[in-house]
Amino acid sequence: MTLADTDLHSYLPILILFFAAAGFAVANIVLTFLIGPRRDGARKSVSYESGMNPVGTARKRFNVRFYLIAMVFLVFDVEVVFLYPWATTFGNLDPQSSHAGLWLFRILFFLLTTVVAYLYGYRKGVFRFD
Amino acid sequence: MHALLADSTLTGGLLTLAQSDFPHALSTLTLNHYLFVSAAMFALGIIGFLTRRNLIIMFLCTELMFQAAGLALIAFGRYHLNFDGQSFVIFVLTIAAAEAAMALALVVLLFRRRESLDADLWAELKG
Amino acid sequence: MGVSMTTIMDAILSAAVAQHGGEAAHAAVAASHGVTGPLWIGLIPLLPLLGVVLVTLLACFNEKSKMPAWISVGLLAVSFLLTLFAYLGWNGHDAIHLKLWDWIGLSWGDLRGQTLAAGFAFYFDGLSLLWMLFVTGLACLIGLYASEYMEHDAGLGYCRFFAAFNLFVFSMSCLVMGDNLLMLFLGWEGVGLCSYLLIGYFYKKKSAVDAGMKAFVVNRIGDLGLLMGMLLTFTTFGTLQYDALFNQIHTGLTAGGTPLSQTWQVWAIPLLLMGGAFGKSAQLFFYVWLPDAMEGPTPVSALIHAATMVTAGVYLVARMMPLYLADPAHIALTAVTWGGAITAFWSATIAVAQFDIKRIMGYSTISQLGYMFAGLGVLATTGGVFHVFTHAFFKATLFLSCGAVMHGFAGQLDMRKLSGLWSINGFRVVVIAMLIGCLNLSGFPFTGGYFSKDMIIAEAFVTPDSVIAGSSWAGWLLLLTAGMTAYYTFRVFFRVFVGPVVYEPGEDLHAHDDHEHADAHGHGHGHDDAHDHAAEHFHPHGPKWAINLVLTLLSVGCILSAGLYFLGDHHGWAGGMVHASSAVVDTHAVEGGEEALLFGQPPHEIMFYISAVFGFGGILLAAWFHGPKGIAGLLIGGRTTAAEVRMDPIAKALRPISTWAVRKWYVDEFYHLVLVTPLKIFAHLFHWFDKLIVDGLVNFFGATPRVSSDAIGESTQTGVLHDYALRMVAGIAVVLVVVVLVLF
Amino acid sequence: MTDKLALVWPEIWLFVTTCVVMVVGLSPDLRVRKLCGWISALGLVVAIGAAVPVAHAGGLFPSITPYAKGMIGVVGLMLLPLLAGTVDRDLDAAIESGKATFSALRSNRAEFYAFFLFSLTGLMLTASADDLIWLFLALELTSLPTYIMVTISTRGTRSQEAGVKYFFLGALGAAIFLYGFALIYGATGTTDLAEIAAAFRAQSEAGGLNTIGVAGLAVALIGLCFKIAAVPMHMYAADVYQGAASGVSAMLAFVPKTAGFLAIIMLCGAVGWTHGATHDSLPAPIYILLWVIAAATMFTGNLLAIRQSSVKRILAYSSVAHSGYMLVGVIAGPGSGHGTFWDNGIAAVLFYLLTYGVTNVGTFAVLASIQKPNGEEADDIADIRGLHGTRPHLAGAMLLCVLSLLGMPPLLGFFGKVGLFTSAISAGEIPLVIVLGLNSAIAAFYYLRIARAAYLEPADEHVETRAGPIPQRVFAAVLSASAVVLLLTVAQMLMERSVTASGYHAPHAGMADTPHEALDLTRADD
Repeated sequence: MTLADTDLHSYLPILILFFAAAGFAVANIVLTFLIGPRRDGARKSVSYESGMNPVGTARKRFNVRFYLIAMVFLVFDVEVVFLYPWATTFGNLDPQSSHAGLWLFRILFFLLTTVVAYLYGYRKGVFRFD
Repeated sequence: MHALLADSTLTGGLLTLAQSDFPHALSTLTLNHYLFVSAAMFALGIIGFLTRRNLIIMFLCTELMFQAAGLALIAFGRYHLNFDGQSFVIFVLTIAAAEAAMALALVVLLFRRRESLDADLWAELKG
Repeated sequence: MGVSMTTIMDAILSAAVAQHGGEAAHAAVAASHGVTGPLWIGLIPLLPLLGVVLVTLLACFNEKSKMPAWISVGLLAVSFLLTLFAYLGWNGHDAIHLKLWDWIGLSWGDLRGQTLAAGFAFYFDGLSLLWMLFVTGLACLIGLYASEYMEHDAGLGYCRFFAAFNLFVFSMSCLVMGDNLLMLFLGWEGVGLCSYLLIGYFYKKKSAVDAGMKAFVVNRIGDLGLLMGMLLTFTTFGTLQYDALFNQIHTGLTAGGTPLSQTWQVWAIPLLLMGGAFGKSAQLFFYVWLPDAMEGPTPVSALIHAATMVTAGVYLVARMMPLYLADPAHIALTAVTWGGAITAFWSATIAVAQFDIKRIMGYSTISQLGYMFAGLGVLATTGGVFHVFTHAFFKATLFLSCGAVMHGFAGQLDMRKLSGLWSINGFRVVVIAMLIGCLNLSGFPFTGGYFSKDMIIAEAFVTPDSVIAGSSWAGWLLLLTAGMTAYYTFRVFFRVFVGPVVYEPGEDLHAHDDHEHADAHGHGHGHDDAHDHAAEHFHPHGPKWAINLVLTLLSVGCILSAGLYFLGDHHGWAGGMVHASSAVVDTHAVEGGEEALLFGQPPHEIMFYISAVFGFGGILLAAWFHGPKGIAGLLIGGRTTAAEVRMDPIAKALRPISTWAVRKWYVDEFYHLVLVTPLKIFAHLFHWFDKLIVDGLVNFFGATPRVSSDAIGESTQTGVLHDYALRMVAGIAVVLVVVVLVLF
Repeated sequence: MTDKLALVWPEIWLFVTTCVVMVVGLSPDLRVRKLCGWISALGLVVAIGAAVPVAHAGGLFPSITPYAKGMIGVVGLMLLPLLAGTVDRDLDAAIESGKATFSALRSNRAEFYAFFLFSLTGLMLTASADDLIWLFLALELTSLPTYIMVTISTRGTRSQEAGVKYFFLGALGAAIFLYGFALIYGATGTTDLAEIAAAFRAQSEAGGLNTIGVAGLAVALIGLCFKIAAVPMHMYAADVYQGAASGVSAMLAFVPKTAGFLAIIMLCGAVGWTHGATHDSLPAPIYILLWVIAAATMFTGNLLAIRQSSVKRILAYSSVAHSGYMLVGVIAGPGSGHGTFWDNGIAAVLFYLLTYGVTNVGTFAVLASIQKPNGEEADDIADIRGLHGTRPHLAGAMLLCVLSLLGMPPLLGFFGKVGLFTSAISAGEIPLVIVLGLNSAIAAFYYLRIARAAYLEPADEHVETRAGPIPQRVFAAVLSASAVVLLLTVAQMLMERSVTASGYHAPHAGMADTPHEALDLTRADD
């Protein structure tokens, strides 16, 4: 397969999509610049207009526990990726067949590993904020 | 099943994704297009990895490479009309998530030590 | 009890045979007869190996207790019991085979002799059973002895000792139980290694390290003979497995079909094997390493350098007896006979003049090993093997008694500085054990040593000179040696163990915690001063229960070993064992029914009296020259101090000879001059050659890699992550380009 | 599908052990926490026991699992004592002296052992892989834990540097072989290795291999070079080995390498040694690729090792070189199939992996057993000068291991190397054999340098080393050195086992005609 063989026409939709996306972005900026009102002032220049005044640097360190929570979240997040295909196919199984039990057992084993992860997180103190 | 494979069209000319009910405008998109995008993503990932010094960006670049492979897998799966490619991608995503968790942990650790995310500050071991 | 045990063992054995029916049938093809043994036989060597692992484990965890000793003794005891079971379950004539796994299988063709195969397999016939019985039994007892003897080294040294000790038993078991020459060689090298390690046990003492090195080097020379013998055996007979080998020899043809008697291998192989055997058993030129080996801890001297390892050479010759008999001219057997007889006499002359009691025992070991070889040489395999067995017991007893003395007197071994142990508290058991050992060694009537030695000497007179050249002369030499043996043995006994109480502590190799010893160290070794000082402060400590128990058991073993002579119908128990092994010799066939007579009598009958006369003579001489005044000296001795004896004036009168004897006939110095000095000169020459030419070449060729190494290393391994990534990607590109370039 | 479960019992046992260790290691009671090592050992023993009876699995190498998993378990057991005390020493000491209280967040023991077991689980899974997805997951499960183990193995910045290099370059490598896998899947339409093999066979019989398939194989093999530290993906090796604690370095030299070689063997098996003029080698592009990589790896590894002063770096580069040696066996392939060890390159590689794994533990364990005054493990060659005088058993262990790595007869490593030589000769790879021989000679430079430092050179006055506080590591060193000698007694058996393990179930084109089992959930039960 060489590039010469490829029909570049077929890339046209991508190109159109690309231009459309870029054009949309550019058009918006240009339009704002053209027709948007411009009123400068002290209140206008704060980060969150009519919001809370940010104090201190935005590069403030977060407690590392946020990170741990994020990790735990990731575990459950990824788990769903596997649960979803399982759930969509499980309904199609003949409930009488031995496959059904096996499939149920497998997902339970899989969930059990998540429980171990949870147990580990608990022992590690991830869920304690103090 | 492997009729498509048996003729060597894969290496040859233009391939149409074997699905008739795609919207018309997209149905001319062939496997080649997907592979091209995937290869481009992979190349961009490598280039980004080589040129950026920020650890997080570098990690994102490896993710880009992973997803490039994922895209190729999906396209191939569509082409071959089986689920292997798709299921592979789910697992790739899992691995990518695990790597992300580790990368973040590593980045936090390294940042604490050096107050910087510059990968090239770590060059004590050499020779 | 014994009967029922035998029945049980038979049941187990037959079950095992049934289980391994296929293998048994297979074995039957290779061997004319034989049974497949039960798997637990494999435990006999593997248990000591387990001991090595466990003791090493303890060493790694810095164990300070006596645990290594108890583990070793326990495992060795189980090993011994298993051997005993194997013996009781043995049918008395067929060899037991047990193949654990294929060990070596090299094949370079489909023809016979192009496959070198050896199993990790065991072969139990009378010979190996007899050997294993005393190897495991003595190892267990001596391990128990060492648990007390080595206690001052508790900790790493203790572990090191017992690890090597167990490894030795494992290697020795492989040597003896192996069913092919490769297994024997494995064990052979293994025991050599352990011997080296244990001689150099006190590695901070230079003489000990040197002694270890000497043993190692001398043994390697012998091993060369063994290795060449094995190679020749393989090329000649196409196999190294005992049964197959003996069957091949039995046909009288080589693997290629040539009649054996017409080949040169028929005498070369036994001679080469003899070289190996003489190296390991310290015969002839090779004996020099054994006396120095006494630098090792005494339990080691007792087990390795007296009872078991040094008899490996005897085992090799006995095992390979069919090979020796295959030579119609009996060249190798004659060499074995004379090598043994001359060594027996030679080392006895040295032993007569030594003052270090452990060294005397060392020389007596060499001398007794000479008897064993002479016995094998003159076709008295039963006598030779029986002597191995009795010698194992009495020599272990003697060494362990010496060890107890050494242990009690801070390393003192000089007979001029020790006297009258009988009267020192706590040494009674030692003295009695020593007496029993001495009686055995000197061939006192109705001891085990007496019977076994007589069988050898008598057979030397029986075997006609036409079969073994000078056989009867060797017999006379051995008789004379028997007298000398009795003399030097009782010289030790009369000087050290009875008489007036005099003692002086030794240099105390093994750091006792008694403070007196430290004081004794502080003083110079000025004789009188040290003596007075030591006499004031030094208190010899008698052995505790472990040593006493072992000495008692061994003494009983010595006494009982005499009884074995009356068991069975083939000249005693040992004869029965030999009869059921490859060592059996059909003397009538070899000697052609011709039996020489001694003083017109059958030698086997008259020898009892003759050797008794020589033995008594030796003892009486020792009593006269060295015995103390009083009852213990049978009223003929005149010694009143430790150092002065009636022998002194005679020794003075014969000064040149006695000095030469004391200096061991200057053999070490001779070797140094003839062998070591030229080697050193050669080494110096080689050193310069090496420095000027080889180094130059090496530098030249070495520079190339080094320069390229620096070039690659400095340019690529910069330590920067991005450089690495870039180079990896670039490397991939280069590799792919190369692939494409090569393809098109 | 259920039968596949039976094949992975060792992995399941290891996984269960891992879960237990993960929880037990977080106990506030030090005595309970210290059980981690013993539980891990128990789990490994059970896993070995479960691995050995599994005689036949499907796939291209149906009998590889008992040997491979047994080997992995045994080397894992040897690595365990070496890894003892790597993490949490300071914390435990502080707790015992009352300076600190136990905090689960600060303790790393549970994770460390769990990651070790996870990695071994992944390695065993690699051995039983019969599918690209499985292979990918197993390889990642092997590698991911090692990234963290490297990073937390010491408290200094060096191990963190090693961790960052290892992780990022590792992610790069993983992405590359994943892309290769995707291409292979694209070219064959299946992820099942046996079916891939059949498809390749059909392609080659129909006129030639699919270009994308060959490209995919090449990319995947290059990516896997990272796992085995082969040129050009070797750049990280020395830095990472030096930065990590010795125990972890020893693990890195065995675990990812074994995983990589198992994967490489499987991929090569998928395309088959049935190409070329005489139908007995790999397809030309793959053959040339591996040839170039093997030769370059041997030279690079050995040459770079010469100039090092750090023993760890020497060992790292030697590990690179060993990968090159083993690639020779892969190129040689399983040979004519007469069933002898001496012309079977795959058996040689499998046996070599065992000898290398066993020996390698010893060298690193010696380093781990020696402590410098600042508490660090020995690293520089000056640290082991005169070792013979101060710690003779460690010096002896080092000598035996180094000589075995060098391939000195009659030690274990010799037989490993002989297998590679003879299989390459019988495959007709004479130039590679010459390269191999040349490199074995170059290797003598640095191996003997280590031996000489330990035995012949006096200890440096200013370098003071003392016994490390962890006797288990000494045990690992002695164990490894004894294994180098004692395994000789069973070498023949191991060689035969490796021949059995390398039993290659050559693909035949007919397999491609069997319908690919789609996920048909509505199918009636049968």
